[in-house]
Amino acid sequence: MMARLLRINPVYLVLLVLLIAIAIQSPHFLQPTGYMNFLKRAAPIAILAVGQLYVITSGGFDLSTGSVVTLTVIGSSILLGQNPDATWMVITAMLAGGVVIGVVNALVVAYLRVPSIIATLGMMITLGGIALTWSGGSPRGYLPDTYRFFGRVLIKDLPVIKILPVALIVMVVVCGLLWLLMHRTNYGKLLHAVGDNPKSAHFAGVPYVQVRVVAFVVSSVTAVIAGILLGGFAGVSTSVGTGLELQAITAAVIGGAQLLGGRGAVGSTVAGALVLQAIFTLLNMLGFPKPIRDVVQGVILISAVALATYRRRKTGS
Amino acid sequence: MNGRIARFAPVLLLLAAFAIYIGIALATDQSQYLTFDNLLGLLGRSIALGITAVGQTFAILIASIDLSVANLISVAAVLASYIMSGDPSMMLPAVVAVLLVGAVVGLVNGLIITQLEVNPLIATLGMALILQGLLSASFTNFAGEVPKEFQTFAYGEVGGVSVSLVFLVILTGAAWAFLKFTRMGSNIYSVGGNADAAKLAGVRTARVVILAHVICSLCASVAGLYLASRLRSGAPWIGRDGVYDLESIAVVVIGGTVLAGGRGGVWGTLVGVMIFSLIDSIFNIAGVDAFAKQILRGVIIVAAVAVYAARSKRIEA
Amino acid sequence: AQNYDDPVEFAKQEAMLADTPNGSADTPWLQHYGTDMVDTSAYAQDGAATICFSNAGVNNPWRVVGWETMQAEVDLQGDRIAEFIVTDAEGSDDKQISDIDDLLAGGKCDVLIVSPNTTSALTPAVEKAAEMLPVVIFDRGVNTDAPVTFIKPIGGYGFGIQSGRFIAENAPAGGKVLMLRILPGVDVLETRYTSATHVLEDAGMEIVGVEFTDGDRAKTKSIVEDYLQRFGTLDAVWLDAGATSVAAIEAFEDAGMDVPIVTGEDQQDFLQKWQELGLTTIAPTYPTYQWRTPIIAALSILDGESIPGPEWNLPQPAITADNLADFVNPAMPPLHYAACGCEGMPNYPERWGGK
Amino acid sequence: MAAPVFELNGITKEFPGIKALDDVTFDCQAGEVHALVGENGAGKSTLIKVLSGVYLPDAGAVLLDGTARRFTHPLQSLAAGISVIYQEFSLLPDRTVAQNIFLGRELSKWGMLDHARMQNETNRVLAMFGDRHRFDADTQVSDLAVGEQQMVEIAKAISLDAQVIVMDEPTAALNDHESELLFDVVDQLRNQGRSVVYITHRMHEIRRLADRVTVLKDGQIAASFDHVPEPDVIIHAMVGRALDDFYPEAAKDDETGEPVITVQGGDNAKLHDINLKLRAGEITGFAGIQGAGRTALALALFGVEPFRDGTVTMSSVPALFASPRQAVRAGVVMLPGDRKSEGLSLMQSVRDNGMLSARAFSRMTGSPRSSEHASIADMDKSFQDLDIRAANLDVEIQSLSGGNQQKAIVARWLALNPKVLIFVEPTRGIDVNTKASIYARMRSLARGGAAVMVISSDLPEVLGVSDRIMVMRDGRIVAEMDRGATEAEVMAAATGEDLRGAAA
Ligand SMILES: Nc1ncnc2c1ncn2[C@@H]1O[C@H](COP(=O)(O)OP(=O)(O)OP(=O)(O)O)[C@@H](O)[C@H]1O
Ligand SMILES: Nc1ncnc2c1ncn2[C@@H]1O[C@H](COP(=O)(O)OP(=O)(O)OP(=O)(O)O)[C@@H](O)[C@H]1O
Ligand SMILES: [Mg+2]
Ligand SMILES: [Mg+2]
Repeated sequence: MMARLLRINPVYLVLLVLLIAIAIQSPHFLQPTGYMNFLKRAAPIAILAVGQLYVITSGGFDLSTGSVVTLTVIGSSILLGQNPDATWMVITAMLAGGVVIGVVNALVVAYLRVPSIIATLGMMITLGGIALTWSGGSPRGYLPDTYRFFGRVLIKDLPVIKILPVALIVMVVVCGLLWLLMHRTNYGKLLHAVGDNPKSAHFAGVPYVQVRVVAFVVSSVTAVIAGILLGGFAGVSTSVGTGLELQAITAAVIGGAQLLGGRGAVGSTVAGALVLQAIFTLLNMLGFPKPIRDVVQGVILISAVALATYRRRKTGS
Repeated sequence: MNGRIARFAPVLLLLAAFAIYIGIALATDQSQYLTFDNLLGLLGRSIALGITAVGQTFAILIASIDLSVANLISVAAVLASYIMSGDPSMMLPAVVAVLLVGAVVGLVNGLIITQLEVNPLIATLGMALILQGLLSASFTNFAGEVPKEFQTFAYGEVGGVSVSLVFLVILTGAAWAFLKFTRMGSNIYSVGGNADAAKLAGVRTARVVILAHVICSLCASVAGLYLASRLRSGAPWIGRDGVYDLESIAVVVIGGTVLAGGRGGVWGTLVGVMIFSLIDSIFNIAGVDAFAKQILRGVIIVAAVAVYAARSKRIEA
Repeated sequence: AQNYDDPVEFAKQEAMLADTPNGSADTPWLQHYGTDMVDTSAYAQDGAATICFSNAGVNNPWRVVGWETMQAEVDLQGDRIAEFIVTDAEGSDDKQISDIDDLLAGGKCDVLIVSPNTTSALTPAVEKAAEMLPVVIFDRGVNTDAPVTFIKPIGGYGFGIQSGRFIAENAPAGGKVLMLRILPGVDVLETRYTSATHVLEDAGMEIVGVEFTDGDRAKTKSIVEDYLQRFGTLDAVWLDAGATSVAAIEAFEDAGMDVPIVTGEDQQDFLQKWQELGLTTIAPTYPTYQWRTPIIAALSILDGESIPGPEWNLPQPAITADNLADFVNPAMPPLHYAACGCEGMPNYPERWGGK
Repeated sequence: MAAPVFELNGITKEFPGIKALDDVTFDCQAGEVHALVGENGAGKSTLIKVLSGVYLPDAGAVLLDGTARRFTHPLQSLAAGISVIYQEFSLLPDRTVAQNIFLGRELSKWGMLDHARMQNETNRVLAMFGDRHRFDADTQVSDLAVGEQQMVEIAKAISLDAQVIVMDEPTAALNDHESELLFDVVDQLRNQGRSVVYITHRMHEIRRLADRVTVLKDGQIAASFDHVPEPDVIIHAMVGRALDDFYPEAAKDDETGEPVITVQGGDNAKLHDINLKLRAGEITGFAGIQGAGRTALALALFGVEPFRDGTVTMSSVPALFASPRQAVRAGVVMLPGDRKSEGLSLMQSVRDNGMLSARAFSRMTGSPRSSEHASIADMDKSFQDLDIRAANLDVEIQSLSGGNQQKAIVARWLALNPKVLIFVEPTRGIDVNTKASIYARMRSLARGGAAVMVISSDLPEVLGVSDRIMVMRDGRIVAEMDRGATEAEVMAAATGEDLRGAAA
């Protein structure tokens, strides 16, 4: 009995408890605007966390995603500032840029054999520099409404739920696709194998470089999508992406991803992102200042991993 | 053979950086930068980084890592200047208190890693958030001031060489001797090389890990004291703004200590610090603008690590 | 620790706001309050000058605009400047101290301009430099009178007084005000907050919350959304800086509400939104034209001319509905600071990212 | 009989879901070599770990010189005079031989490490092997070949001057020459009055060394002998039946077909002038001493460290592969010698490990349940054919014993119908019963038209399974022999000396 309870991923339980706590604190949360706002804000971090999960499952870390978010917002606004009608082209260009960044990350890791923390840290610093150079250090151009649609618009006057943020639809679609890729395709299995033991995967004929490339590309592309949502939500700024990579890693870890590879689930990672967002919301409601939020994030980060280790030992898996 | 190249790679990198430095100074007709004083000054630029990196070397040698050093530096600096508050008689209590806090932070890091079996990256990242949160909740600005006497640490000179530089060299020498000639030092290499083997051979691995983290945190605290002395006071952001966490890791790796643990040493780290200082100075005399600098720095970190990593046949995570 | 709630300084800045500065209103970067001057004849020298500048960093849009303005000023001075040597500390005190050492060691500087990253940390380095050559400080100060002069606008208290008073006078009496701050601990921001708080409290406004936004637009918008959910409506949002004002305004828009007073600064995106929506609001400034003044001061010092000092207080105008149109310029980037005094400078507007 | 040096009385140890030891009693006397044998997963290693304090038993007692002891850490048993060479290597690759041997008990003088004395001590211990080893105290371990590393492990255990020395399959990685060195050392230990517990799967080692034999089966004592019985008696006790056809029958004349893969003038850093044909239906064995280049040849064919020069063809199509993936695609597969680090995804299920290659060569977006090469159902059937024993096929493969893990890798390759199978040390750490089934499997693969290449340091195995034997020395193929060659002939070719006289 105890063993079976331990086997259920506790993240879902924690999420439930937190949501109840929020609802008690602020009954308004139970109304559509309450929970929809919550989901809208969680969407970018959930998407980022699932992307990060791919890299974590493959055995690495991607620290560059925060700066990809920034670069997406800055780059889009500069390009759209010159040509406001080019929304779709700019989005395509940004996604293509995400693919390139992911490929470069993966190739540096796979061929130059630089540990992924260092490789993506270098990418983070470099992209930050590129964003600054490109913009001259300050936002340029602007984001037209067609671009901001995804992050900003609420579909109104719906039955039952009344409003539905477009960002939520984006999140469901992106996370759904990535769930399929991770859990219902050969690729997902190969990804786990590569993260578990790259050498044995290599010897088994797994195209481990390609598998890694896809993981890093997924991560960068989710960062671009998160950037589009965040830019859409609040507009251009040079600091949108700061610290997001750590939040994404935290969310994945809360969801039970195995650091250094081999295990990971999309569903619980999304739940992990919602838990993180719920904790932040709750702290805000209770009037805790930002520093305390940091403390709490630190504590849950450590306890999530400690708990996962403990469970693994207990269940013997 | 490979081992020998690896051994001298940091020195080769240093010579390369040095050649570029001289080349640029001559090419831009700024030979005033080539005086002996100026070259000593080069190292003097990075005392805080150097002290921190010597500590970080211990963490990395045992196959761990410490991302909490930057925030600990802030804590140490603020605490020191707060306790001293300009009163010379409070210098000793302040230093003792700061070192004590450092030791406790290292101890807690080590305990989380060994007893709760939390991945060191996550454990120290969590610690970083906790320290920063607690500090920012208590102090929002420069707190107190260090007395004139205490500034000798940063600004004093002995025989024409700055006290702090002498201190850094002595610290490095002591760390080297500790690693080379004591049983504990030997254990640090063993635990980093293969913790299971060390454990079977009767090494109390947990103690070794904890000790390495205590040393790492103590060094960070000393770096905090140095910064308090240099800046006359401590503020909650100085560690973070100096990016001492990531930079200390980068210089350790560039200095030839492998992230996987068990191989490397503190002299290499010092060479890594010199390479970083040189790069900074090259940027300064070449007049590279701040944004381009950032791009180059990211590329250089990755490239330098790749120099070591590409030779290894291992498939890296 | 510093005192951010200093009644003497508050009164001094309040008085300056009411006062008329000396000099021509067409060149506000040359204007100054009061009559204190410093004699610089000891520094007089012939020939073109080598000016050294230790910059704290260009890590926010305000500094970006200022830095471009300063370089334009250098260009404008032409042959009078032989060389302009710059170091950028990237926001690190430690690095800026080293930078100043490097500049002094280079031995080429005739005069040193410092924009300190933080006040107390840079004091020893500046003191040391001032023993060797004339030093000009601007923006944030240092705790010493060793520099020849310290150039700054009126100050944070003045800023808070301007925006606080506007809310007190234009919002419903006793109305709900949300105060949004970027982050704690920055002196110019702290004083804006304390002075505005005094003004608002004295006027009997209800401050329903004080929140930190980290200067992040998404966070700003979320916070305002949450307050709207909690309180139904707000009568004013006071911000200590204008970079996220538009995000605050959007929170009202997206909730389908009328936008109340949301204070800002002279960033173009805010000014344009203001004009577009016809808002009732005010934009105090911390003018970027102050980046022109140090170059001019440095050259004057080397010419031996007296300059305002040891404190050179520049005017700090607020943009109001009356003069809004003078500042709006859609050709400029969203976070361009309109009070840059740069319209007549070489390469305007491209240099500042305009088109 | 004298009092035993140590006794294990009624030891029981359970792991989640498995009773690894069930009321096991075992002892050893001074000056005695006690062999412990049993199938994979019988519980041998677990028993040793109970003795040394890695595990605490759930029931039963550990007695040393008649007093009950409770070891909770290997260090405690070590201090009490029990030294263990574990099955898994536990060396530090970046440290020297001396540093490894003194790991955890470094000598010091005035609080400083005494590097010189440790060096001397190490050389003294290494002298027990005679002077026929190629390394000394300050060689870095990563520069040693696998067999030499195993010798360092042994030296480490001996250097402790322990009363009880336990060797868990010490010869698994050793070639015959090195094994002989080890046997000498064991003899010396016995003569010094030490107690040796010797775990092995090789019958001739038992005959050569043991004084007593205990057989474990399914965690229980199956038989215990105070003498060394005939191998079939031991085997019978281990597997519960006699092994009639231990080695497979030879290929029939009409079974040997055309060459599947042909190498001409193959050359790289470790290999020279390799000319080789592997034929369909034939098992080709490769013999040689450690470092002769057999593994290097396997890695070259499999695309890990390809030939730089020369040609490789498969039915006249070029087949010089640059990566394992290319090799596998063309039908050349390898079963690596080091299963844990090169063969398995330890955290994944048995099924996923079996399906790995089938999936790797199917569409990435395809369903993992039925790839183009195998469905889950096919794989389950394959597992059944191979008689893989696991609680269920969804458990992580790391919970399986070595033999069952090896079979899962065989199943992995079978799904791809390979043309050439390269077995590297296929039965390292695998029990007799499983060995026989793996040999039989090799033959049936050959009968199915595949070329089988076997690299093994177990010479009888090479002689027993191969239709043709290639002998390598210094990166060259120096001899080719037919089935029926003797050990002496092969060793002569492998060492370049004529040992026939000496062997008599
Ligand atoms: N740490 C563990 N957790 C769970 N089960 C284990 C563990 N260690 C061993 N087992 C199981 O206990 C049984 C005995 O394993 P053990 O390693 O003692 O076998 P062995 O006789 O040494 O086999 P081999 O000849 O393959 O080395 C096996 O079924 C094994 O799967
Ligand atoms: N699994 C592997 N992956 C990559 N390289 C390997 C692997 N196994 C062995 N090698 C390389 O092949 C070289 C040859 O190995 P070794 O010294 O064992 O000789 P060998 O060629 O295997 O000879 P033999 O197998 O006849 O003993 C090793 O030095 C090592 O660099
Ligand atoms: Mg075993
Ligand atoms: Mg070999």
